[in-house]
Parts: sequence; C-alpha cells; structure tokens
Amino acid sequence: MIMQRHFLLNILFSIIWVAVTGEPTFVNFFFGFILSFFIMWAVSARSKDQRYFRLIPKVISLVFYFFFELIKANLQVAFDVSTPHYFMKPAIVAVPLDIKSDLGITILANLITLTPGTLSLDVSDDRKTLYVHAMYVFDKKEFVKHIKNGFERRLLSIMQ
Amino acid sequence: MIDFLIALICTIGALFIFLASLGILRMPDFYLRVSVATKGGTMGVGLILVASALYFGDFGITTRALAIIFFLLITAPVGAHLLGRVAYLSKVPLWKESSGDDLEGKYNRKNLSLKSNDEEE
Amino acid sequence: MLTAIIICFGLAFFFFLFNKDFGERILKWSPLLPASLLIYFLSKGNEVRQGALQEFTPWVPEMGINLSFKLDGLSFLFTLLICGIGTLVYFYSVNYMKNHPHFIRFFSFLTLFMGSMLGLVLSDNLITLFIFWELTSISSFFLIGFNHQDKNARKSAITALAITGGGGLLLLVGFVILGIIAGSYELSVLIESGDLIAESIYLPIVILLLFAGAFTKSAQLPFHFWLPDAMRAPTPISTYLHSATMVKAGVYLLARFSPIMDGEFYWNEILIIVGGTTMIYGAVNSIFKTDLKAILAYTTISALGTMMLLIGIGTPAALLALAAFIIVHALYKAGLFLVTGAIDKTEKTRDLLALGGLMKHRKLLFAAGLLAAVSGAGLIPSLGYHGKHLIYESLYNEHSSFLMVILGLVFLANIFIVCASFLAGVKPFTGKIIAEQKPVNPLSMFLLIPPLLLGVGGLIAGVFPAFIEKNVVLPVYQSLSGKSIDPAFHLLHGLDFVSILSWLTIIFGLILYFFFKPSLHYQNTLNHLSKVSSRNLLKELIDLVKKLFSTLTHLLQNGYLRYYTAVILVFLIILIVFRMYTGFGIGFQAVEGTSIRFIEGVTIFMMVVSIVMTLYTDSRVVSVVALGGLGLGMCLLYLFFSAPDLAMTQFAIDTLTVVLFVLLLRNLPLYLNKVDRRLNIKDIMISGIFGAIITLITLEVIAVQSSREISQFYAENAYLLAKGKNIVNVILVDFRGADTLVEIIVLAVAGLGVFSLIKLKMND
Amino acid sequence: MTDNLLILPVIIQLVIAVISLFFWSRTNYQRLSSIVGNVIFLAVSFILFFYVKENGIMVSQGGNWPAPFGITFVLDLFSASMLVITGLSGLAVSIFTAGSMSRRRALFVFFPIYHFLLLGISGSFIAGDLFNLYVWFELIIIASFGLITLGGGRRQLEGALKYVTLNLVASTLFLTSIAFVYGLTGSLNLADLAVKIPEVENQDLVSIAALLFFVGLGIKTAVFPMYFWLPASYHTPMSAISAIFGGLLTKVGVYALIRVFSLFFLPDSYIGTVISAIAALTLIMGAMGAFIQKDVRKVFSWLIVCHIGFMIAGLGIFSTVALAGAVLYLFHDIIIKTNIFMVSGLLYRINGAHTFKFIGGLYEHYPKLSFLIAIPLFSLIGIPPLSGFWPKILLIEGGIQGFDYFIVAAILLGSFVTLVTIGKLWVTAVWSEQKQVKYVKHFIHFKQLSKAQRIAYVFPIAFLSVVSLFFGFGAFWMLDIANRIAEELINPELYIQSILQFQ
Amino acid sequence: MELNEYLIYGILPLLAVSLSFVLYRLVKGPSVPDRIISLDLMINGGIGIIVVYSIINEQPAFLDIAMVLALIAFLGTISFSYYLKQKNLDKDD
Amino acid sequence: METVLAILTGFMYAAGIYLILRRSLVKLIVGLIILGNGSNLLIFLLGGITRGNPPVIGENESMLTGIYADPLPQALILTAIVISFGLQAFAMVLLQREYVQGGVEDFDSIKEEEEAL
Amino acid sequence: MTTLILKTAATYLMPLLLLFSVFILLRGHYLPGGGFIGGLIASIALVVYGYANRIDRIKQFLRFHPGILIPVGASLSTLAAVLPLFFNQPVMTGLWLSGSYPIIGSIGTALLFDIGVYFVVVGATLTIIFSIAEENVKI
Ligand code: NA
Ligand code: NA
Repeated sequence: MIMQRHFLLNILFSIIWVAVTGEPTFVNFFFGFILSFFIMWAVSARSKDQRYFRLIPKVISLVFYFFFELIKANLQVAFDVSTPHYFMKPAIVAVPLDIKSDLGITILANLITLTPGTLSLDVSDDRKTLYVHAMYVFDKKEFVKHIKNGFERRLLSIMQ
Repeated sequence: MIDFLIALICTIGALFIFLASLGILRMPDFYLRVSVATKGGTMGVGLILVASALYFGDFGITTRALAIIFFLLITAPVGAHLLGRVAYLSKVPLWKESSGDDLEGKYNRKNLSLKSNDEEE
Repeated sequence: MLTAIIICFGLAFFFFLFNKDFGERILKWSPLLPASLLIYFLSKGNEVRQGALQEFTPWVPEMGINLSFKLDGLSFLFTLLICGIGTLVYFYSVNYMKNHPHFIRFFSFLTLFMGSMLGLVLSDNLITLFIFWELTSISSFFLIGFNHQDKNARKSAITALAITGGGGLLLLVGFVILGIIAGSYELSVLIESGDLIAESIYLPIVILLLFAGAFTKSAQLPFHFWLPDAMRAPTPISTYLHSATMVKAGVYLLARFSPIMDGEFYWNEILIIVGGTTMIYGAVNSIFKTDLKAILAYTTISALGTMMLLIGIGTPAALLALAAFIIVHALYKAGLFLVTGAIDKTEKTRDLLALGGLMKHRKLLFAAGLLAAVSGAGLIPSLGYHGKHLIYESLYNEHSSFLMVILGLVFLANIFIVCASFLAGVKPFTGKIIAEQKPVNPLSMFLLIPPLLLGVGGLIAGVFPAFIEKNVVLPVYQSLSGKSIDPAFHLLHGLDFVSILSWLTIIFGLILYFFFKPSLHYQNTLNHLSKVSSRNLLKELIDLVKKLFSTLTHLLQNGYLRYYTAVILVFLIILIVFRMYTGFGIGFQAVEGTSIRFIEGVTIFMMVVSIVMTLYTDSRVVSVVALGGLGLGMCLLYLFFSAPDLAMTQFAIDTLTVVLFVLLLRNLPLYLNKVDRRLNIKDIMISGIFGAIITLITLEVIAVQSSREISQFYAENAYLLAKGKNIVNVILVDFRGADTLVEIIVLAVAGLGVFSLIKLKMND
Repeated sequence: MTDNLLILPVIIQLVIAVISLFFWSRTNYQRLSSIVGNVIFLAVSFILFFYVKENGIMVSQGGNWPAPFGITFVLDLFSASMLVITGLSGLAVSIFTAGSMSRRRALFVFFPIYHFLLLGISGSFIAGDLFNLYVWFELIIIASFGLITLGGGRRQLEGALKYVTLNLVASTLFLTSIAFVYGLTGSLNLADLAVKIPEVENQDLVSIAALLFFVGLGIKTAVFPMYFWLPASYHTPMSAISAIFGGLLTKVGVYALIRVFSLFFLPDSYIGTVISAIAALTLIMGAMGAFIQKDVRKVFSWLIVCHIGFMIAGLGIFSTVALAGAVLYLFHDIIIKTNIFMVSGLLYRINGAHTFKFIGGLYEHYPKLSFLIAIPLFSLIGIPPLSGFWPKILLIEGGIQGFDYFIVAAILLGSFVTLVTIGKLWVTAVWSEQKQVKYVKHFIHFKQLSKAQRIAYVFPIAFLSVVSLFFGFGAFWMLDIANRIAEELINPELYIQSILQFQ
Repeated sequence: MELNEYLIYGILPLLAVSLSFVLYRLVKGPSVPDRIISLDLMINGGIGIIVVYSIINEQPAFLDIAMVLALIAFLGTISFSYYLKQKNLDKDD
Repeated sequence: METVLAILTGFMYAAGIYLILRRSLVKLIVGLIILGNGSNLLIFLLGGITRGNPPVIGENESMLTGIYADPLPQALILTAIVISFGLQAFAMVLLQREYVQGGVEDFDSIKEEEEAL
Repeated sequence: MTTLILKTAATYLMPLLLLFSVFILLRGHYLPGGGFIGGLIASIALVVYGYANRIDRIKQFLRFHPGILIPVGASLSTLAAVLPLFFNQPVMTGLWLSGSYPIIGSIGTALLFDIGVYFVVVGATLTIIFSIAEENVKI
C-alpha cells in the first residue's frame, strides 16, 4: 500500500509541477516526475518502506535492458532478413517459469515476444512452463538461461 | 534541427517497418514470420509516433502518442501469441530446418489444455 | 327513386340482422315491399307518359358522378317488371324457401338484388348505372351460390361472376370513354350529344365495349353458358334474375343506347348476327334438354337473342316489338319457372323423363303451366301472340331480303320455342304417372298463386292488349325515339303473310312437340356435339392460360435468388445503355484532376488485389482477410483525401464487420466453387458492364461543375453558429442531425433484429 | 399551431418504440403502449391533416437551418394523408397483434421494431431531403428485416433471405443515384433539387440518375421485373407482420416514386415510357401470379404486386386525373392490403391452414364474419361503390386521355384477375365446407381464444372495413383530397416556394 | 517545406514498398495464419502512414485514427485466432 | 487520380455484383460489403477530392477558408457506412441461421416451394 | 479462449480504452471523433474484454444487458432533438449553455445528442456481437 501511495504522491507532485510551471508539455511532466522522485527519496530516508525508491531504478534497468536486447536482436534479424542466406536455427523451447503472478507471466511473455527472434507461444495450464519459439537456438540450455537471467530475473525483482 | 531529428526517427521507424515486411516476405515458416513482423512493425510505428510527438511538441499529443505506443506494446505480442498458438494448433508446419519442438504432444486437443514441460503423460 | 333504392338496400341490410325466428315471422310480409314499390311506380305512370321523371343528387361531383335518376318509358317498363315479378317471387319464396337454413339471408340478397336492379334501370348517370350493374352481378353471384354446399353451385357462381364481371369491366371502360367524349356521365346529356359521340374516333371501340358488357350480361353467344349453369340457384332466383330481370340488363343497356348508336359502326349488323345466332342456338338446344330448368334457361337465351336482334333491326316497329316481347317473355317465362319450381318442390325432381301425369293432382298448377306455355308459344289470344306478331311484322315490313332471311330464322327458332314451352309447361302434367314417382307432397298456396296469376294476367293482357300497349309499350318507344307512334296491337289480324307465319309457327311447333320424345339420348348427343362449345373452349382456354401464366410466372419467379438479382441488373443495364445510346455518345472522359502519388497507387493496387482475392479464393477466411485489406485501403484513401473521420469510422466498421463475419464463419457453409462456365461468363458480363457504366457515368458527373453553396455555408457557419470546428461532426450532430438520429436507430434495430434472430427460434 | 409540430407523429412513434424497449420483458405494457401510442399518433395525424388541409403546406427546417443547408421536414396534403392512413393501418395492426401474438414472440422485440418501422414509414412521408429519405428507407428495411424473420422457421428465413438481399441491392442503387444527384447539383434538398436539376446542362446524366433511382426504389416497391422478393417472402411471416408489410411497405416506395418523379426527376418521354411499360407489365405479371396460386397469402402477395401496377400506372400516365387515381388507389390499397392479410390471419386461426385445399366452412360456422371479410375482399376487387372502384375510373380515364391504351388494357386484366381470384378465394374459403386439417402443434383454434383475443382478431378487421367503406361511400370527400394532391404534385411551385422561402 | 517533401517522397514510398511486400505474403499465404499476420502488419504499416500523414498535414488528430486502427487490428487478430481455434476443435470432434 | 478512382469504383461495383451473383452464401456477404464500399467511394469521389485539407476549422480560426474538402459527402458516407454495417450484420446472421437451421448450403438449394403444391 | 496472457492484458487494456472512448466522444465536435466512433471504441474494448473472459458468458462480467443502453441512448438523443420544440424551434435546433469548456467546447444539445449516439452504438454493437458470440462461440 505504501508503495502505491508513494507512486501516487509522485504523480501528484508532477502534476502540481506542471500546473505551477504552466507549461503542459510531456517533457515538463517527466521532468517534474524525476524532480519529485528525488525529493521524495531524499525526504523519506526514515520511512520503513523503501521499496518504491528501489523499484524505479529497477524498472529503468529493465527498460534499458529491454531496449538493449531489442536493438541487438533487431540487428541480428535485420541481417538475416536482408541477406540471401539464413543463419538461423529455430526451435520451440520450453522455458520453466519461476515467476508466478499472472501479470508477471504476461509481461515476461510479451517482453520475449517483443524482442525480435523470439515469440512466446503459450503458457502451460499450471503456469510452470512458457513455450517460446526462437530463431537462434544453437544451444537450448543456453537459451533458457539467457531468458531466465535476463528478463525473468529483472522482472522477478520488480514484481515481488 | 528538430526537423532533422524527426526525419531521422521517421527514417529508422520506416526502415523497421520495411525490415519487418521484408522478413514477412522472406522468412521460411509462419513462426519466423511472426517473430519478425510483430516487433519490426511495432518498433517502426512506435518510432514514427515518437517523431510525430516531437513534431507537434504538445502535451496532449505526446500523451496520446505514448498511449498508442503503450497500447501497441501490449497488443502486438498478445496478438502474436494468440496467432502463434493457434497456428501451432492448426498444425502449421515448422521450418524443416528447425532444431526442436518442445511443444510436441503437450496440447490436449480435446480441450486445449496445455501441460507443462515436466509433466509426464 | 333514390329513396326506393335506399329503402331496398336498407331493408336488405336490416333483414340480414334478423335472427331466424323473428325473421320468419316478419318476412312473411316481405312481398309488401315490391308490391308497394309497384304501386308507387304505377302511380307515376301518367307522368311517364307525359315525359320523364327526374331526380338529381350530387355524389362525387368532381368526377361528374351523381345519383341522378330518370323514370322514362324504358325504365318504367323495367321497374314494373322488377316490382311486379318481384312481388310474386317474394310471395312464392316465403313458402318455397321456408325450411332453408339461410332463409333470412335469402331475402336479404333478394332485396339487395331488387334494389340494384331498380337502380340500374333508373340511373341516369353512367357510373351510377355501372355501380348498380356490378351490384346485380354480385348479388347474382351470392344467389347462384346460395346453396353453397353444392360444389357445382359454387362453380357456377364463380363462372357467372367472372363472365358478367369481366364484361362489366369492359363496359366501364366504354362508359369512361363516353364520359370523356361527352364531358359528362349523365345519360341525358350523352343522348343529347349523340353527334359528338358519332363523330368520335372512339366510337367503334365504345360500341364494342358496350357489346362486351351487354352480351356477357345478357348471355349472348359465346358468353351464354353461365346462364344454364346459374340454374343451380333456387328456383325463385332463376325466375327473378335469370329470366325476368337481370339478364335483360344487357338488353336494357343497348336499348338505351340505340338512339345514339343506331346506324353507327356495324352496330346493327353485329347485333343482328349475334342476336340471331343466340336465338337459334338457344331455341334448338332447349328442346333437347331433359331438366325443366335447363329447357327454360335455353329458351331464355333464345329470347335474349331475339331481343338483341330486335335492337339490331332498330326500326320503330322493331323497338315496339322489343318492348312488347320483353313483357311477354317476362310473364310467361316467370310463369314457367314458378311452375317448375312448384313441381320441383312437390315432386322432388325436375327431370322431364321422371315426370308425367301430374294433371291429376295439380289441376290449377297445370292451368298455370298451360297458360304460360300458351303465351310462350304465342297462341292466340295470349300476350305472346302479340309479341310474336309484332316481331314478324317488324321484320317483314322492311322488305329487305336480308331481313327476310332473318325472318326465316326467327320463324325456325320460334317453332322450337313453341315446342320447348310446351315441354316445360305442359308435358309434366300429361301422359302417365311415372311408376317410380314418390308420393306427392302437398302444394302450398304460396307456390300456386303466383304462376297462376302470371298465366291469367298474360291471358287478360292478351285479350285486352290496348291497356298495356298504351301505358307501357308506347312510352318505351317514345322514350327511345322521342316520337310517339300509333298503337299496333290487334287481337285479330287479317290473313296476311305475318299472321300465316304466326299460325305456321304454332302448328309446326306443336307437331314437333307431339312427335318429339325427349330422351337422354338426344341430350347426350348434343353434349357430344358441344365438345367444341364455347364453354369447353373457355375451359380449355382457362387451362391454357393457367398453364401459360404458370409457365411465365415460374419462368421469372424461378426461386433462384441470384437469378433475380441478375434479371434486375440486366434490366437496369438495358435501361441505362439504351438511354446512353440514344442520349449521348459513350466517351471515355479523362478528367483533368489531381495527379497520383506512389503511395496512393500502392494503396489502390492493394485494394484491387484484395478484391481479386475475394473473387478467386476458395477459402472463406481468406476472403474475409482480403476484406480486411480492402477496408484498410479504403481507410487510407479517405485519409489521403482529407477525410479523417471517414477513415476512422470506415476502418472501424469494416473491421468490425470482419470480426462479426469471423465469429459467424464457423457456422457458415464453405465456399462453393462449382462454376458453370457459361453462367460464369454471363455473370462476368453483367457485373463488368455494370461496373463500366458506373465508371463512365462517374467520370461524366465529375466533369460537371456543381454548386458548392452548401459546403460553403457549412464552412462559414460551423463554428460561428453551430459552435463546432470539426465540420463533419457538426453536420452529423447539427446540420443533418436528423440523419444521424435515424442512423443510430437503424443500428439499434439491427441489434434488436440480430438479437431476436438468434434468441427466438420458434421451430415448434 | 406552429409548423415545427409537424414532426410530432414521428416523435410519437419514436417514443413508443423507446418505451417498449424499456419494458423489454413486460409484454403487456408493450401491447398497451402500442395501442395507446398509435391512437395518439392517429389523432395527431388527423389534426395535422386538417390543419394542412385548411392552411396549406407545413414546413419545418430541422436544426433551424435555412432550406438547402439543413434537413427540411415538409407536410403537404399528400404526406399528411399518408400519415393518417398509416395511423389507421398501424392502429389496426397494433390491436391485431396485441391479440394474436404470443408472449414469446412479443418478448423478443416485436413491438419496438414494429414502432421503429412505423417511425421509418412516417419519417419517409415528411422527409424533404433526398438523403434523409434514404435514411428513413433504410430504417424501414432494417425494421422489416427484423419483423420478417421474427421467430423464423425455415421457410420464413428462406423468404427473408431473398427479401433482404434484393433490398440491400436496392439500397445500393438508391445510394448510387443520390451520389450522382449530389455530384450533379451539390444539393440534396428536394425543393432545391427541383430548382437545380433543370439547370443541369447534361440532362442525360439526370435521367440516368433517375433510372437508377427508379430501379432502386422499384425493387422496394416491387414492380416488374424487380418484384421477385415479394411473392417469395410475404407469405412467410405471421399475418400481423404480413399485414403491415402488405399494407405499407411497398406503398412507401410508391409514395417516394410519386414524390420524386413529380418534383425533380420529371419523366421525359423515355422514362415516361419506361414507367408506363413497367406499370403495365407489373399489372400483368402480378395478375398472372395471383391467378395460379392456391394459397391465401400467396394470392394476396401476388395481388400486392399486381396492384402496385395501378399506382405506377398513374405515375406513368402523369396527368392530374391519373395521379389523383394513383393517390386514391394508394390510400385504398394500404387499408385494404393491411386488412386482407389480417383476414388471412383470421382464416388461419379458424382453419389452421392457408392453402385453398384446407380452408373452408366460414360461411357455415361464422356467417357474420364471412360478411365482414366480404367488405375488404370486395373492396379489393373494386366492386363499386367500394373503395377500389373510384381510383380505377380515374386511372382508366387518365389512361384514355393520355393515349396509354396498353395501360388501360393492363388495368382491365389486373382487375379481372383480381375479380376471379378473389371470387375463387371466396368460394373456397367461405362457401366450401370445412376441411379436416391436422393442426400444427400448439395450434390454438379461434374458438379456444379468450373473448378479448377474439375481439382483437375481429375488431381491427372491422375497423379497417369501416374505413374502406368510408373511402367507398365517401368518395366525393376522398376524391376532393386526391384531386388537390394531384394538383399539387403536378404544380409543385407552392411546395418549392414554401421550403425555399428563407433564401 | 523540406521535411514534408522528405516525408512524402522518401518515407511514404518506403512504407508503400513495405506494404506491397506484405501484400505479396497476404496473397501468397500459404497458411491462414500467414495471411492474418500479413493483414496485421499491413495495418501496422497503415498506422505508420497515418502518423506520417499527420505530420505532413499538420493534423495531430490523425493520431486518433492510428489509435483506432491499432485497437481494431487487435480485435481482428483475436477474432481470427478464435475462429481458427474453433475450427480446430470442430475438426477434432 | 479521379479517373483511377472512378475505375476503382466501377471495379468495386463489378466485383460486388459478381460475388452477389454466386451461389455461395458467404460470397453474398462479401459482395455486399464490397458493393457498399463502392458506393461510399462513389459519393466521396463525386463530392470532389481534395488532398491534405480536412474540413476542420483551425485552432485559432472561426471559419474555414481557402481549399478544403467538401464535408457533406463525408457526413453522408459516415451515415451510409453505419447503416450498411447494421444491415450487413443482420444479413450475416440471417445467412448463418439459414445454414444452421435450414441446412441451406447454397442459394440453389433455396427455392420457393411453389412446385410442392 | 481465455489464455492467461490475453486475459491479463485485457484486464489492463479495458479501462484504458473506455477512457479513450469517452475522450473521443467528448471532443468530437472540435476534432475528428464523436459519439459514433467513441461508442465503437467502447464496444470494441468490451468485446476484447469479453474474448478474454469467455465471451459466451457476458452476464458474468457485465452488470446489465448491453441492450438496455439502446433505449437509454435513444432517449437522450431524442430528448436532444425534441427539446427545441418546447422553445418553439424546429427539432434538432442547437441549444447552448453559455461558456466554453476544455476538450468539449460549448455544452449544448449537440453534446447530449452525441452522448445518446454513444450509448446507442455501444448498446447495439454489443448486442449484436454478444448475441452472436453466445451462440457461436463455445469455450
Ligand atoms: Na461533379
Ligand atoms: Na461536384
């Protein structure tokens, strides 16, 4: 609850910022958000619940990781698509899941799908396995590990 | 200057779309095409949206552009997932050079329930 | 006069409301109605002799339709018949129909009929006359089918309705044309504008149409056969409608018009030929029948033919003869019918072969029959004698060889009529009592008095003819020609040619009667002969028409939906192409307009490809996917050309349609690609031509500079007056908001319709 | 009274429909609101009618925008009378349905759709705008789709399919025509079009648009050779629905054709010939079809087609007399066709069948009813002086004056076949003896109905019979109106002026 | 305006070419999911075009069209996959 | 451009009609949809086509001046689109019922039962 | 076809889209949009949500039958259309409150009308789609 309250406060402050500055642009809102985030972080050092302030960097980290993966994979795929020869080795891989929540699984699956070259096909009914179709599966274990250490770990740390 | 930026982002976006369409044209099986098309398309459109947000530089418009991007980011993979799943159910074949299929035999075709990997028959 | 008619109609309706017991009690007094009318009209006799009596009430003045009535000599004659015979028939029916389940209804119809008939002969307006004319047909329909349980009665009723009704329609056209020519439907006006009519180019057609009406109604060949069929009706009806009054409507009509039409366009020739043929045909047929009513029916046909013949001759003498003959015929034929009815009622049969020797028990009835037969045969001193004499005279005195031939024919016909009259009126009473005859039922006075009165009346009138001549016959002539004429009736004529002829008629007729033995054999032979009769021809014709109609109808209405669509489109194409062909040369007009951009080209290409896909694919899903492509193309086109709202809505709706389609697809049949090549080429032709037409017209229309007044108004006022900046939306919710309101209702109704279509299945 | 109130009939229908939608599952409320609503509708229409008759055309500019810019609503004598006639017919069907429709069917949106249909119909009469007319027509057809399929068994659906498909094609053609008209003139207002269309240089294009319009509406009106859907479908739904269809649907098409072709698509010699020929062929084909049928409702359906010919004939002849005839026939036909389909429903309730083979005995067991239904049946034939007779005289007169002898001949044929067919029907349905029919499951015989239900069956028939008796015997009155309408149609200057006065 | 011209003569043709590639796949198939995904991508491309047009015409409102397209394309995809799944079930019955 | 669009319109009419004339229930719907699009395009085209000037009044203006697309045909089409959507939806469901309930495979299996009598 | 992924995604998308639809509705008078397209978006949102949650059982996730929105919307629109009659104006005449508001612009009968349109569209579209879905979509 406290986490949510922090988040709402943060948004409220940003809105107030926009109102005060009288410049309703998105950049300004974003600036207000960052500003109030740091202010809140600074003034709530004694608060018991620090999760919110840890969460934001994690989210940012995930976003950056996602974009990194995205660009990397994109280049790979782009290369493969635009050259006559195929370098790929596609397969459907079962990825065991540690993440349990619906939202978590959905986000994970979507992130995987959004990254070029991989496609989440389905989640098993007991939510223990995510089936992923991937373009470059030279080593199945390596691939599973990559996903688990990449997206899932970051997501898990946010979702807990 | 901003015009240049806009042009640049647009170009990258358009290229993404172009690549996606090239992929969909060239890839040898359905799953690969989905793999390529979904993100390429989404990325491309997302970038062009960003460019337009930059161009108009208006709060409301930027919000809307972001909302659309957000929406695309959610829907595109979900759509891909649905289609991929259904394609698999419809026995759309994998590329002949695919290296493995963990899904094989996991679907119960009567009620479409899906077993996890470690469950045995 | 209007009052009299209204009283009849009112009473007809009033009777209808009675319940059975009350009705039977009160209807005993019903003969008072025609009787009082008779007295009323008789009281006008003097005035009629002086000139006509007129009444006028406007009804639909815009159309020149008025309730105008005129009582002149001709109508006076008929009113007397209607009311006089009517009184007797009412009287007779009170007993005759007593135990009939629809006793009350009978009187209701009878009264309705009497009113209509009175209206018919009194009307001085063509349309009013026509109305009554049709009403007589209708009431006759109800009366013929009165015994509705009898299948044949039903059949006869519809035959009569079809023939008289059909003739009536043609007559109506004739009347309308007359009205147009003369500028009025008033008969008096018409008669006065005889020259105008005579000069009109429409005259021949009018004459033919009048004939159509009159011949069908008056049972002239070849429309005669409904009349014998109509004998299914109860006997009083046969008496009243089919001998005394209704069938003479045609005669009345033509007599009415004879002053104008006489001498015009084969009027006389056609009447003489048709009338003469009918006369002979009816006469010959009559003696070969064994059913008493059938005999009478055919003699009636013959008599009607004679009347037509007389109108055709058209001389003063002939008209005089006509007037006399109408009376004669009415009296004796009614008498014979009523006698027949009485026999039928008591002996339960009308079969000539099963009857004989009734004289023993039915002296008075025999007297009535004999008197009627005598009058029918034209024996001196009956009224019939005068009638016949006048007819012969009118033919003979013209000294034309053509008419002499006709005279011969009349002579011949009359021989048969003499025989037939005796067969009907005398034969059942003479000879031996036939063995299998059932015990004789008592005969009510109600059944006896009317025929007896008629017979006696005929006799008295024959002995003292001058009264009738002066009061009834001469006014008829006067009303038709406008001139008066000297009396011509004489009880004893000198021994001139005509008298000899009269006597010969009777002698030959009686010889025929005594030597001719009616038998089924003759009747059957005749039936064989009449295989080619007009009745059978008509039946064949109807069958043929039915077949033809059926073929034609099913040829077009063949049940194939796509064929329907094709017919409609081909029809449209023909209409347009013909218009283009006659109107302007087909020019391919390249419009100078906007250039085309690459992306637009690709979009259009995409649309074309999508459409082609829907045409060629075998898979339903694929065609639906292709529709998605088409929708996208439309959306982009709208976007390119400044219609963002459209782009949005179009795409949303198109895709939504696709979504619905997909939802339904599982329960829709597969695509069928059974292509009949020939059919396919035909369809390609149709659709291709239609598409080409659309393109061509579109190009032509684009080239037309049209007014931008309205869009300018919107551009200027959308914000200032309607407070909106998106003009399309302003149009939707303000300028043309009513459209939108209806549009959403359409959508709502579609929703409701789908809902009920799916949820409500009433297969049980 | 302000002219703006001319919209009231439309609003009333809309309100009834919405109310019955709110009472989704309370069918008794729906029945009540339907009947009461239609009584109000009729009353208001009468008031408007007399007002228009006294004071001339009423015009209301929708949204208060001057004439060609907004949507104009007009009530002239023609449309006002159509409203009244619609009210009469509609009320009768309301009562009839209230008695004859099972709760289950009524539950599924019959009444709302029915009133939406009446809404569409009355809307078409007051529309002063071509596209608005189109929109009303679409409302009519979608509502009629809903009704014709209501509770559909197999045959009903099959009939409906043809009805739906051809009507959709018709709508497209209608729309195409509107597109061309707009392209040529830049306007949609009927009065404005009457001014602008003659100014178009290329009149050939105008007449092609007119042809498209004619065929588009011709399909809806069911003229030759576009009537196919009608005999294929009208005999399939329940009688109450057939009644309103037979009475009003095709007639709205006739109304629109008369309105448009007398206002701006003035028939040139080519189109005039086309219309006349179509009228004659419609009469002939309809007559043929009716002649060979052996089912009450099929006979009636074909007679609808046949009798459409009368009205189109009036348009084809295009003279005051003929138009008056057409208008008069239109009035008569709406009432009569509604009535005879209700009669067919009554016959069904008594016989459990529709085919000639299985009906009979009415005369024997229900003599009073027999004579009641004689009124509509004989009016249909045009037995003088019942209502069908008068327009026929006018049409024949017009036909002869206009030298359209072919039409006159066709009118005769049509009348004759009607006579024979109805005579045949009378003989079989009324006179012949009762047949033994195996009733369908759950069939409720007339005798088993409650008294109120029986009244609901008979009263509307009697009501409309009285109306047609009035048409017949009050011909002088009706004719006065028809003549005035025809005059206004031939000389639309006043109509145009009243609408465009703000310019 | 240079940006406009670049968009019109540079970006739009590129998108057009992409569109035609996808169109090829739409026509070619071979499987139904292939066509569906092609349609999906075509709509994506369409969204791109719309956004570019919003810049060219200076009409930010066009973005809403883009939104509608995206929204509906998603619904379309869901429906199609629904259909295919149902068909599969039917086949296995 | 106008010429091309006119040809496209004609083609859409042709294709729509061709499909309607087929035996298949499904093709009928497809045909109707194409036909509907065709007539919309026709209205659009006949109103005159304009690039890049939607009929929306600018933010600080109170009136539309200069070149702008004719808004009226657009409004008409919008109405027509919605209406045809309703009609088509209904027609589709009808066809489906026809198939499910009546077992009608194609149009040629639906004939009036005239002959049966 | 309630896959986990779709269901979760739909849960978050639906409110977003409904908001969006209201936004489109309100500002239609100024920019492209309006009651019609707004209503469509809303119904699409609900349909998507329906798909994710067993579309054949709408009653479980909607509190009322969507069909009832039809008369509600129709009443609003009719009211907007008829209101001017009470002021002796023709139907559909725009009546405006004074003042101007963000997004919406002026408030008047036109807006009321558009809201009615919105509801009718939602009601009708959902009635169509859900009726079909209930019948044709199993599982
Ligand atoms: Na033009
Ligand atoms: Na123009």
